[in-house]
Amino acid sequence: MNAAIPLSAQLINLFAAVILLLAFAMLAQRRMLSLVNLFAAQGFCLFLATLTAAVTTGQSHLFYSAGLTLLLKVIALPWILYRLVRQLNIKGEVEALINIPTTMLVGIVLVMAAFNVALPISELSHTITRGTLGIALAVVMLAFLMMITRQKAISQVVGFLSMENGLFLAATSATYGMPMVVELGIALDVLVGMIILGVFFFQIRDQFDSLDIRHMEKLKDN
Amino acid sequence: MDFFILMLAIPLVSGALLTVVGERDWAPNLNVVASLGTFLAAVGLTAEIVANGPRFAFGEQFFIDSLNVFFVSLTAFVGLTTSIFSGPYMRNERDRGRLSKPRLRLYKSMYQLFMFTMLAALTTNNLGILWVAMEAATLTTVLLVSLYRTPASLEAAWKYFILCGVGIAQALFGTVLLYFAAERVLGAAGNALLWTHLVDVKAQLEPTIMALSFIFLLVGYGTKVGLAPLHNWLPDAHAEGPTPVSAVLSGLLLNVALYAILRCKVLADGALPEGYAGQLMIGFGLFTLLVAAFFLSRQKDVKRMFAYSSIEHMGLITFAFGMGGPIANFAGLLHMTMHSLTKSAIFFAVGHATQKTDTQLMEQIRGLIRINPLIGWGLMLGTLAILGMPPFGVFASEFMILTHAMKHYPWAIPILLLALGVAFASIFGKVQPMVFGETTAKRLPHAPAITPVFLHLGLVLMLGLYIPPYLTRWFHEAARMLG
Amino acid sequence: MSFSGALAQLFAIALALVLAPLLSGWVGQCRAWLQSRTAPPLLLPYYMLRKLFEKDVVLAHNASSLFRAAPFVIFGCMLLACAIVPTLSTDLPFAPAADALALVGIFGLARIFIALAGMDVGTAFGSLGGRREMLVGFLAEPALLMVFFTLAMIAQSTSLATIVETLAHRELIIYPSLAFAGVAFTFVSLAENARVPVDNPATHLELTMIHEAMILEYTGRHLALIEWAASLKLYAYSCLGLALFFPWGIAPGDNILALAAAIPLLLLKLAIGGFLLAAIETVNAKMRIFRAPEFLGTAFMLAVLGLLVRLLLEVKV
Amino acid sequence: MSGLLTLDLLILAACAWLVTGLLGVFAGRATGFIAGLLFPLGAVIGIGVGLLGLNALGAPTQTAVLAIGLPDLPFHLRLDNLSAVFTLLLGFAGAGISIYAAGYFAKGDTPGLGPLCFEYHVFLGSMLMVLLADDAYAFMVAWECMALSSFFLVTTDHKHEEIRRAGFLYLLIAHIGAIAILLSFGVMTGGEGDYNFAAMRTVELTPTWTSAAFLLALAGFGAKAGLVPLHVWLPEAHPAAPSPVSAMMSGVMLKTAIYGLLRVSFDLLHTTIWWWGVVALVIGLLTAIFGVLYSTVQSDMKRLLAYSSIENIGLIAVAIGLTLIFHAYGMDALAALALTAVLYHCLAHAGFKSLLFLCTGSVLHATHERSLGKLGGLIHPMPWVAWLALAGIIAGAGLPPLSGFVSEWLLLQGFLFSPGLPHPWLNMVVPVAAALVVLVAALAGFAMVKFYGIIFLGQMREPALKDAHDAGPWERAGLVWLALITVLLGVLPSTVILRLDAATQQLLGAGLANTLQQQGWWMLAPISAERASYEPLIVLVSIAVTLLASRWLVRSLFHGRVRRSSPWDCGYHFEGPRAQDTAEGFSQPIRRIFEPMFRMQRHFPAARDKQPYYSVKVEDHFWYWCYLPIARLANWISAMIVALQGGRIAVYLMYSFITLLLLLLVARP
Repeated sequence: MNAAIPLSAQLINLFAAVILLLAFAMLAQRRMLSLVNLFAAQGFCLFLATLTAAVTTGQSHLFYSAGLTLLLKVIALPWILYRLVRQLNIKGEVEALINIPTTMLVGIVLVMAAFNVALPISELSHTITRGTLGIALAVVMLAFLMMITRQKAISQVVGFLSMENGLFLAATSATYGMPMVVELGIALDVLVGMIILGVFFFQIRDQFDSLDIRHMEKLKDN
Repeated sequence: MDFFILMLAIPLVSGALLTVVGERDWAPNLNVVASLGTFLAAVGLTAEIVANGPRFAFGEQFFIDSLNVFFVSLTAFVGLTTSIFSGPYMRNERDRGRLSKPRLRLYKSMYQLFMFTMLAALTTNNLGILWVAMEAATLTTVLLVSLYRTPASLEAAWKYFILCGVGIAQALFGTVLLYFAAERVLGAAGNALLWTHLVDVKAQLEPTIMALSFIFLLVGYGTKVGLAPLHNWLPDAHAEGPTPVSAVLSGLLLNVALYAILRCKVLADGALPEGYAGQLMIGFGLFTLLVAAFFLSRQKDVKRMFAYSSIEHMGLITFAFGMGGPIANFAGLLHMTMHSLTKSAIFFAVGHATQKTDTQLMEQIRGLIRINPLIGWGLMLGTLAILGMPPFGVFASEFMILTHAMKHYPWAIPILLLALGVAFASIFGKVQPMVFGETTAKRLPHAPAITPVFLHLGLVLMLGLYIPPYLTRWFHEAARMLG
Repeated sequence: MSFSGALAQLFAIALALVLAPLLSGWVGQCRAWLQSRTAPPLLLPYYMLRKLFEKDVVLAHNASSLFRAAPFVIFGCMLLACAIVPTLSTDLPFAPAADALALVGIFGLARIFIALAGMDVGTAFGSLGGRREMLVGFLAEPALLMVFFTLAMIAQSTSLATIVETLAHRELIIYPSLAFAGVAFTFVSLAENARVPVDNPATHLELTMIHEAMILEYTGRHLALIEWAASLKLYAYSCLGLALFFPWGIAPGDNILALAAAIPLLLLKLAIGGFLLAAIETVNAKMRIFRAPEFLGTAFMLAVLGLLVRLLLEVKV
Repeated sequence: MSGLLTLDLLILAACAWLVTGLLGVFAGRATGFIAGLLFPLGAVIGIGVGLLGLNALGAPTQTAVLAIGLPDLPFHLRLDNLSAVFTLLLGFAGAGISIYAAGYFAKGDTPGLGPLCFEYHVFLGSMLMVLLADDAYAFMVAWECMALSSFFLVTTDHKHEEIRRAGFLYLLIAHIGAIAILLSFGVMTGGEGDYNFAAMRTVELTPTWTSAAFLLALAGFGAKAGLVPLHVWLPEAHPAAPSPVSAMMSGVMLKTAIYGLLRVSFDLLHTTIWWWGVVALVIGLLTAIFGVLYSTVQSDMKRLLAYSSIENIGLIAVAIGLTLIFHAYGMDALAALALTAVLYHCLAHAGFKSLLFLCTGSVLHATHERSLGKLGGLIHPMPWVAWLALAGIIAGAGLPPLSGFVSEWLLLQGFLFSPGLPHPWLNMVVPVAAALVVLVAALAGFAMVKFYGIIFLGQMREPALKDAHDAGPWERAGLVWLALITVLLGVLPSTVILRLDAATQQLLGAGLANTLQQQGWWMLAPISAERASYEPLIVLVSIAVTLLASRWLVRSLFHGRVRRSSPWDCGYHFEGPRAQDTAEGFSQPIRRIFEPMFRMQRHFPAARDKQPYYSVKVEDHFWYWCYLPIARLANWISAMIVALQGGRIAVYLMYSFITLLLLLLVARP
């Protein structure tokens, strides 16, 4: 590693670390509303990281990207989620399939694995944010883990969105963002997907009287 | 007017239009007309490409060459026949009270949008847009799968959404890594995700990154293809959605996802050591084939069974492309074509059969040949075709795949043999009593659309015995492009 | 085809027709002597044949055309067999018509017809006989063929004439394989000719009969032909055994003198053979039908042993 | 032939068959048209095909390329002497069966005659294409078309569950066999995907690969031919099909598998390894013994014949094995002898087995009964069928002077020379195999006597049999045609073998013609007259002459009086038809002697049973030893694998996750 890391890089690394921390927090969090809050916070950190990168490099599309992140991940999606949680009246505990300490342990192993996988690549990166690629991968993995361990449909969705955050972080950290047209497309997809999911939740609750995915284990072959 | 723009515009516009007027009595006809228009535009585009060679559109964002124009025309064709089939099918569903008018509207508009996303995914030159289109295709089909709003269909749609969403997120990570690798060579300009540019510099791409990227892309798009053990969404979605949707999912969406993998494989092959990507695909292909074959023997639901059959064939095709080389690639492309045509024909026949008997459980479907000989024969011949019986075309490709594998990958032969044998026994053993024997079924108010079934089977039969030279040239060129 | 060949052939056929019943009569006489009974006349079979020919045919209502045709076919087969076996001379015009394998086939053809005829009327005994006859047949045929194989390997030929010629006019070499083959052949002959211990030609005891069960419904000329055919079969087998294992004296070719000398020698050999047959039948008891496989299995084993001995000891590799 | 080659005419004939079939589809329910016109038309084409095959024997090889097929691989066709032999067989046997079918289907009790006519003629056409194909793809397409069309023919009467099951089993094994054949071609493929046979002939392979190709071909073609242990479909499918179809399958289709095996072993693979012959010999022997034993214990007349077909295929495989052994040691004159036996037995079996199956068809039509236990005495109402069937069973039992004996005789002659083999133990063991061949032949006699005696002779076991009627004119014509083939093949072996010589010359470079030409046409002496000879015509004529002469003599010297009365039956009170042997009773000695070979379930009546009954059910060991364990294993594996789809989305996600992790951590380059 370089002896003198520029401030901006330090900042980005810091935000990335916070994102990772938040990912862990989400993994451990039992309450639905707090989960949404944490998700919003993660989005905000992502926004800050992107913004820092944009300011540092002066690339215009990174500003757009940061704006998009702010709009979508910090404002729109959490808002939709809040409304859903309220309207669907999902209270209290989020039950995990595996108990939380175990999940955390697995999470730590995953982070190590992710760093290990990303290490040879990070060394090839010439951007100031290369170290964060490993963190991004770790965030993706942790979100994946969260989706596996959670039982409520809505927390799975939050996991899914958190995974998107990880991906955005990867895009930003490794390459200073994807081409604009792609980023717009991705954002649109995520938004539409979220809306569809919202509709879905209501239908699921109508049919199953619950958003617990344990009710959705009827289709099987054995 | 430009055929390409026309081809993309028709489904987009008609999709929007059908959102408004989709419940009218003539809406199915509009659906067919739009699909016909798309198909004609695709034919025009194909003729243009065959005559003039590859071309770009919208700057360099879209690129049509002999590889994807072949998928485009196939997609448009199956889209057309499926829309023909879905007319009477959906009327029957409405009369049976399974679908309300808004749902019919939703169905038709989503159908057209789905066609649009697939055509966009096939023609785009930008791997990012490819990802976006694939995700959009997932979203539209999620709505189609959950059309009946029954608990089962919601469950299937939910699983489909989550699994494919996660899968496709991994593909996005792969795309990011690919961009990362490309940017080092092509610079940060917007063309670092353009396939045409990437393919020029594929040998210079950093192998470490490309390996990671290909793994993510393979797992990501592979989920969509239905490679085991990522396939779990597929049988549920096929079984619970309306049958026309099953037909296009099996016949088209899987192809498009595989197409995405193929495009990425070309890049990975350039950057990575000899055969690495191929070996991954061979591994996935064989595993998928084997797993799907054994799944087949336990099925009770007819659509579910044919969904597993699709998985099996995707495994075989992946295996073929994994082997690589002109013969195997050719065989893979041919098999994709044959599988699309045959499997959609089967779903058409199955759709009518399930409507007539009012069940999807195979043990309750008996004597189709007495209910309606054409449906019965259609299902029987389609099944035999999909099982690789000559003179149908599926056999032609299986012939090439197997003989090629015997020569170059003899260790894979026992697996192939086992899987094909088990699949044959499972599927045929279940279809035969459905088609033959005695029955207790009733007549339906709307006469089934049998034409698409026999149109597809006729094509498959013809391609088994005679592949026109221009088609051959085209296949060869596409196979050569895949390396 | 030489003149003497044709002559020998005609003579052989005539001799067979005449001698066959005599041989049966002779065996019957010897048996009676050995069993301390008063012997029937030597010519009894001829009287029987004449009596039967003169009697009316009484057909069962259910008898079919096959039933009526079978005796003639069987008679034809047996006569052909007698014409093929080199009794007096090896230069027979009929000899090339069938070699040892085809001879087995001709016996098989007769067997099928008699078994079918037995089943034709549809009585309990008829089908019982047919089934048992086929049982004996499928056990005996492989053994017989193995015997022929051993001999054929010695002579490098399956043609009976060549085999006999080789065996009769060779230097005296002791072939151990021949001993095995000879014993096997004897076993097979006993079974094939419905003799004790496999069958008893003189009984109509329901549970034991084979040959007689099949021909129960035959009367008159049909029965006569069948009886005649049976004695022809015995004659053919006897001559075959004599020709293969005691071939001395059979005329080598177109030699009328030798032919003339062969006749008394043949008579002598037949007389001794018939006596031995009677002796065997006297000292043995009829065995249960399901011991027959063991009996014939032994014959088969002996024949195979003969073959192996031939291959192991006598062939120079 | 000036303008058109024989091959072109044969292609036209195949097309003509196809068109005939299509006409049948469009004719739909017009039974009279289909049965009275289309089937006879098919028969005429069949005779044409047979004549063309005859004409092509000894003629130079002809090739053609069609405009259809795979890209870069249009259908290559080739007519050489080997295909000509089987073309001949197909044409002549097919013609007889078609003539018969014209009468058989005219009665209009067959469901779906239109499709049946189509399938039947496609079946014929595809068999012809199998014989003519000269590249792997064309061969496989024709091969599977044959399997498919015959499958539909087998399931003509698909109302019955067991018929559907039979069809399923048939198609399954046929398909697996086809894959094996395909893989065999895959091994032989030259270079980069050169699938035509001409290229395969020139490919040099290592011994391992050559053997792999041979074994795959043996398995593949064996599955079609019915070699143990892949025979299980045969006794199910043949009885299920309408009789003309059973005849076609047994008489002709099984021979295409023999053709394929010969094509691969002697033509495409230009080297031969001696142990291939041993493998074929041993499998052939097992098949023959198994087939004949099971054939003797059957109670269903068509199953009996089906097992008998297995036996005959076993004998043919034995002969092929012998040919391979001789050929591998360069003893080509003897190899030619054994190969002649193969070809001859194919022809002979085609004739007599078709004849017998058609006879069962007539019996079935007349009585609606397949079970031997309910037949009997049919020679009275059905003299034509009965007498023609007699020719069939004599040939089937391998007895002179009919066709079956000639090939058996040739085969045994071949065995007789096996001690000359330059291999220490082969030359001892192989002759012993000859004894087993004879055992098989003798047991075949048992089976044939049972078949004939129980169906046609004795008293009628059911009163309804009195109303049975004899075969109609079309059926009779077909039966007479096939019986004629059987007799001619039986009495004119030398003439036929001189024709077949071209094929053995082509495959082995040796033949029997030179020796045969030195002798009279009536005489068959493959090596020399001193060594072995057989003159069936003399046998036939002398038996016939004796028969007529003795009849004439007896009648002129004595009298021809006949009285009718009740049977004597050893003085017992005459019992009814139930006193006769049943089908099961007749084969009791076999069951007893060969008890370990059968899987039997018997029920014996107890002393106090109110309604005592005896039953015996004989089943195939192979089901329990080979097939059921495989089925159970597959079931078990699928039960394991199905657990993958447990319904829980979290688990599904975990699969995806683990796959990804594994690939990332383990599978990186």
